[in-house]
Amino acid sequence: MQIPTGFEAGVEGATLKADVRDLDFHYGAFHALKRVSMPIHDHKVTALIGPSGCGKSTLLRCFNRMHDLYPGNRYAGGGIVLYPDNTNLLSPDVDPIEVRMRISMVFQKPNPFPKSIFENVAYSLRVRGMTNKNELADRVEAALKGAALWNEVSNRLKELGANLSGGQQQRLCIARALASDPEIILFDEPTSALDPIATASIEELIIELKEKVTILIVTHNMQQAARISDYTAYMYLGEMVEFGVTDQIFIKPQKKATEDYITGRFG
Amino acid sequence: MQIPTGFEAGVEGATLKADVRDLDFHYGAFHALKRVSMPIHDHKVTALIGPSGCGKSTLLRCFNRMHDLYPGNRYAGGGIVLYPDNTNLLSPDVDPIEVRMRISMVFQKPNPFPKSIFENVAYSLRVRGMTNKNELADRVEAALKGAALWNEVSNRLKELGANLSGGQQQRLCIARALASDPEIILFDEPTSALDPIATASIEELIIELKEKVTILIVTHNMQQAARISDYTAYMYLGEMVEFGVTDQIFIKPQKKATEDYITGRFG
Amino acid sequence: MKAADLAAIRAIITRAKRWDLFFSLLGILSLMVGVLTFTVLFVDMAIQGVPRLDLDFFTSFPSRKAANAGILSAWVGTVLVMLLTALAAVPLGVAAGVYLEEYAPKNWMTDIIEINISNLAGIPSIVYGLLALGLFVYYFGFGQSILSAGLTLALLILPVIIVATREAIRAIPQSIHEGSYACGATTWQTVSDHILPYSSAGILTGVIIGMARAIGETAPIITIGALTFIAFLPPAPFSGEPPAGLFDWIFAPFTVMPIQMFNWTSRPEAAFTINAAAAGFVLVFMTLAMNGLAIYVRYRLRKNIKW
Amino acid sequence: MSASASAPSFSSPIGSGVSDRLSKKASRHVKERIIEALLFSAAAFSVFVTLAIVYVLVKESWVFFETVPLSDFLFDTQWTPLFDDAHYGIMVLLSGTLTSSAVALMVAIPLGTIIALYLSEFAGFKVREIAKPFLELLGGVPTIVYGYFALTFLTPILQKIYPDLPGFNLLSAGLVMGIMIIPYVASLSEDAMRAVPMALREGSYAMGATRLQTALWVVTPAATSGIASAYILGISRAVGETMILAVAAGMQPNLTFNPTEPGATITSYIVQVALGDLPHGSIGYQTIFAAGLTLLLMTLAFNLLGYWLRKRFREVY
Amino acid sequence: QVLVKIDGSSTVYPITEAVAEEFQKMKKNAVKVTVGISGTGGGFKKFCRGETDISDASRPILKKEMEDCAKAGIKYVELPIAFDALTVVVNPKNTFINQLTVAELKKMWEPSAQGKITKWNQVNPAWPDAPLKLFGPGADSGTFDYFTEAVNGKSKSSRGDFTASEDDNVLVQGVSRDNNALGFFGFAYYDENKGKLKAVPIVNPKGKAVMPSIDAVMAGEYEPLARPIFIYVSAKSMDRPEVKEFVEFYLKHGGKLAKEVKYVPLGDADYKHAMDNFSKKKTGTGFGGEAEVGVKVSDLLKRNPKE
Ligand SMILES: Nc1ncnc2c1ncn2[C@@H]1O[C@H](COP(=O)(O)OP(=O)(O)OP(=O)(O)O)[C@@H](O)[C@H]1O
Ligand SMILES: Nc1ncnc2c1ncn2[C@@H]1O[C@H](COP(=O)(O)OP(=O)(O)OP(=O)(O)O)[C@@H](O)[C@H]1O
Ligand SMILES: [Mg+2]
Ligand SMILES: [Mg+2]
Ligand SMILES: O=P([O-])([O-])[O-]
Repeated sequence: MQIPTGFEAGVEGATLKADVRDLDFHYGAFHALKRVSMPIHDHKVTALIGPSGCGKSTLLRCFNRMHDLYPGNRYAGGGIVLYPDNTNLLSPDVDPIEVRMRISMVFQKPNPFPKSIFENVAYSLRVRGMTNKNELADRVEAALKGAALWNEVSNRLKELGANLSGGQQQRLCIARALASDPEIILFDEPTSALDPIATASIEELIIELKEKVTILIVTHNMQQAARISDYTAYMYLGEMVEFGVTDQIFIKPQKKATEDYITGRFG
Repeated sequence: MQIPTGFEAGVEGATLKADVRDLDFHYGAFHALKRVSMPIHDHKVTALIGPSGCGKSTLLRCFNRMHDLYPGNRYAGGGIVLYPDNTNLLSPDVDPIEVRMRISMVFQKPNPFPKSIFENVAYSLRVRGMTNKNELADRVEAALKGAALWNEVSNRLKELGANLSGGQQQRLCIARALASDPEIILFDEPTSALDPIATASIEELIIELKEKVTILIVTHNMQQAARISDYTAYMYLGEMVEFGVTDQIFIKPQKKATEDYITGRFG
Repeated sequence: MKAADLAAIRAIITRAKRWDLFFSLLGILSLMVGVLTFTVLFVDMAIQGVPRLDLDFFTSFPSRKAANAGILSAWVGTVLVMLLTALAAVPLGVAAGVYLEEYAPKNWMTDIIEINISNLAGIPSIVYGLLALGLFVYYFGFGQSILSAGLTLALLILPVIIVATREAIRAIPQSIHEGSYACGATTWQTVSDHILPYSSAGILTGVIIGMARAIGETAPIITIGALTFIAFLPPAPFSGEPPAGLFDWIFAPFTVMPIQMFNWTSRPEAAFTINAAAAGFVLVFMTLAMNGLAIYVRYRLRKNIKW
Repeated sequence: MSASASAPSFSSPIGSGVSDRLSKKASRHVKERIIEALLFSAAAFSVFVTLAIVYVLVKESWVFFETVPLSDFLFDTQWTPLFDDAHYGIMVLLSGTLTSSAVALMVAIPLGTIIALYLSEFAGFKVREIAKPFLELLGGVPTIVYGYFALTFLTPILQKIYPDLPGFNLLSAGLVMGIMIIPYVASLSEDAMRAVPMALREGSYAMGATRLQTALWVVTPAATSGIASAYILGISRAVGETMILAVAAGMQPNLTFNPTEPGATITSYIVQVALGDLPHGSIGYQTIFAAGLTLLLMTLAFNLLGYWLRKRFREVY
Repeated sequence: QVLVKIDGSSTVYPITEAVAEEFQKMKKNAVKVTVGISGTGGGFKKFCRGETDISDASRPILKKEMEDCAKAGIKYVELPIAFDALTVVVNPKNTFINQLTVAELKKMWEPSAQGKITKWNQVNPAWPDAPLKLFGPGADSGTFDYFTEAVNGKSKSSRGDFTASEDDNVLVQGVSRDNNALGFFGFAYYDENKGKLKAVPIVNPKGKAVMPSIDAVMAGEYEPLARPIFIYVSAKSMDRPEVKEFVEFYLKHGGKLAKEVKYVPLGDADYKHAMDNFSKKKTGTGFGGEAEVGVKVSDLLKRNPKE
């Protein structure tokens, strides 16, 4: 497979935040990512689309070294370069914990900790060793505001996170991810477990967030990708089929395979 | 909510096989189906679409009384009339086992029994008390042929069903459902766990099957609904928003909500 | 579908349902065998023993006169032994469980540990008694002390606690693990901030059930040499002169409930049989109470945790 | 939690080394390692326990086998180590162990399995929630209490039915032991059955199957390995049970497989000696370690079998 | 901590327990006494390791145990403290047994009887053709040793196919439930269960059939099945005032207390003599490590003890 397009083309004014280069990844014997390359533009939303099982989540989870948690997983070649450090995130010399402190993640199903709302958000600060109460309170408030949740929960911060509705829980998880001022936030189908109204509010939020942070999002909903992303990457069977500016991908895909998928001819 | 359209309109030559009337259904305290009505036309494919959680599976599972398996579920009003007997499937006087013998089901994830391929298909015959070996063999063969699986498995009937690929497993489940000559087959997102090629083969199969049997299918893939169904029902939040001939629903929906969903404006 | 077919189907269903009914009855009957045995056993003991249960019975030392004999030293001994058992087994068992679930790499060493733990769970208690006799009583020279008994029973229930810990941890959704790691937590932070707090209900249940088993163990205590006549109480735990005195109690002589019961049943006078029944009643009641507590804890703490 | 093994290698190095912000923090690393080492030693401790058990048993048995040839131990048909004319045929104790275990398992396995099937497939939620803890209580009753129950309650009843039954017999001890084991078998089997995914059950019901058909034809085969390991746990418990047999079975070394006779088992022999008068260092004293070693080997074999079964047949749903 | 540690025979236990109970009462709990049951052999084992102050024994110390004690430098004083009358019992429904000779007992119990003498009429043709069911204490008890020595002429020499139990109540139950049973155990168990059992008079060396009773033993008539039982006091411990005081209390009140728990006290002169030996610290055993039947206690106390 040749190098995908998209490195050159770009939305105006975008610089690179990260860069996936010839990445190979194995789950044990299963070759899940095959020489994948793509750029991640700073302060933009990049969407990963593709049929189920194509490797979207796998690629996303390379960004915060989530695969390190399970035995048998193997980064088998290539890498992800983070800018401006110019370091390969997947290098064994790089501390995965440091990576995760800089690159947050929001999961498919909201997964608040069974702790209070406050503690949920404060957690990512606490693991950074922050203990000052006032500082914590300020940062939690800021994060909740950033996640457009503050108004709804400001007077029930002590309640369990699980008592919130699904959409609120997902925003709580976004607040948790935001609290520590990450450089990139990864979203893995963040709305697939939510109802349309909650979905709409999360989508709006993501668009706002790119002011502050670079966003990478996996979605199986093409309409969603079209609505919120600046760049879109289409993957299939572990390969990167096409990468480009979102409008272009949806209006005039270069590849027949991409077009088939987008027009619903399969999947 | 007024009576939905669609009872009158229809594809030419269709007679009714069943008829959902003002159906109410509760999961414990949760009101999952709200006065749902829709017709099921004989020897046609009817698709249920709608955003996640709208009640598609819930409605489908009323047809074979699957809800009876769990405590707390309640058919709270209305019913489903099966023709030509004119019996209400949900009446407490009707034995759910009898209903299930007449109305088969294929699930989202292929769920072959931990038995041989042969025994998987023979199962629905065995529960009907069939023990004659030759008869069983004949019927199993016929069902496997009907599910377009015979060629692939005819010489490995003794192997475990779980050894087949995902798509084959799903066809095995279809064969199992077919074996007992049901009047209706229910499909709950039968291809969502499959790859595109397997999906295509199952879709083809469903279109063939309607020669023999009436089909009701849940899908979240609108393209799939458009490709294979004769009628489509759009549900939202437990209500039946619109029912009609598939082409009409996709080209010229009556309701704004339906249009929004179909064009991907939400969901 | 033709009417004849429907009739045939109905006939099949009727027949199949008769078997269903038959099996339901069989199931209830089997359940009753267990339930009735327990009831008979409990009631039989209660009828004999309950009249003997007054305050004196709990506050008297053993005596050669059945009417004066009580279980003071026995129940205090049981409580102290259980305390030591818990102190030894809980940290070890929980740590081992956490290691196996959260840290253990997939290699032969882990396999050996896993096989070994499942083996330990199946080793008869009397073999633990022999181990304790050889190791604690003689080799380490702990003698017949609360220490020897407590450690023996701790070893006995260690697998129970490890297994309970692992199961409780496994019940925590993977998404919570991942959520924590994604925040930048280290493994130990994940364990101490999430895994342990959220699995505490399951662990506690396992601990209580393990202790309920240990409380009735007779054979291993007999093998380490049971003391029977103790007409005084060991020093209260951690009450002595620090630092050395704090641990006086673990070297103190003791007796426990099942031994007291065993001793009374082997006395010639019939009056002691009544004491034995009363002690047995208290013992069964203690295990019932602990099991009940486990059920309650499981129920209560689960209610507070929603994923 | 092991990180990925092999390093990603770039054909040409990217950037110039690792940035400060991403490099590993030594202090954190060391602290984590220490904690891991501590937790590991707790897990490894269990191995030490096993080694200690083996050491203690083998050490004393060693002396025993220096005096008594292994062939005598295995093939002699008498067990009279404490008598003047000493014989050391472990078969005698084994026969008691096997007979009482067989009786117990004949009670526990069918009843336990039926109860498990009933609770997991037939009983309503309420019944299950009440019955399961209740059953577990049955397993929590101290076995010495069961022993006296067998001796003073069950044996007299059995003697009414079968007047020739001696006051001590393997039958009544075995029956009560069986009842004690029911909860282990039932509870574990039920767990295995409940772990069978609902999808399989739904598949069966959707075909028009009844509860019994679903239970026997789908759930049981799918849960085989779990049920088998429940049985094996039951066997281990039966073989290792001590007090019931010590109290109710008569402690008469008797090479018999007839449950209506009194008999001694390996376990009851060990407590008997522990309670008795034997001088330390005598051959009689060492017999309990040789007997204990035999017991350990037996249960070890069963446990390994169970482990293997679980691994080998790990749920093929 | 003022503590007297006693362990050993289950036969002697009731007397020691009674003495300990009274002694502690008298001392207002200023001295603590523990009494364990590990059997005579188990007791000596601990005793010879210096772990206990006093060892209860239902038989004299044996050669091997003497060596162990010598190796550890433990010296001891041997003090007989009461008699136990081994009682032979049959089921009350048994009408044909009115007395037994030692020869008849031997025919039943000798090793060669194993598997052969299985019917009553094989022992004495006058008796019915009914199965002979034998019950006795475990082969590792002092009671068994003494009985085999007295009947078969050699300690531990016996047939093996009888129902053995360490728990004498179990034997009581066995004999009382089986019409064809014969068993033997300590007098106390017979005395408490007179209703369920029939004691058999034993023909003594003088040819007189004697029913077991306290009086008969004291009169020296119940031979050869009356046996003395002992305590062994460690010479080192004797220097501790509480041990000394306890033993003196034992010898002073032991007779009365023994009778209370259905054992046979020694004569007053014998207790005096024992007290004398004790205060003179006459260490060693009067038996020299051999089992012996029919020794007069007064003779024994006069012997020059060996170590
Ligand atoms: N832990 C694992 N071990 C082995 N194979 C895995 C593992 N996780 C995922 N896979 C396989 O890797 C491939 C890619 O999986 P991935 O989860 O990245 O797909 P995806 O594109 O996110 O699909 P979906 O839309 O269903 O989430 C799939 O074929 C999947 O079966
Ligand atoms: N067992 C249950 N108990 C309570 N609520 C339930 C249960 N099953 C489903 N629901 C709720 O009922 C509603 C309808 O669920 P249903 O499964 O029918 O949705 P669906 O349209 O099939 O969605 P999907 O596309 O995600 O399968 C949802 O809100 C769901 O949360
Ligand atoms: Mg995914
Ligand atoms: Mg659904
Ligand atoms: O316990 P014994 O008196 O029989 O040694």
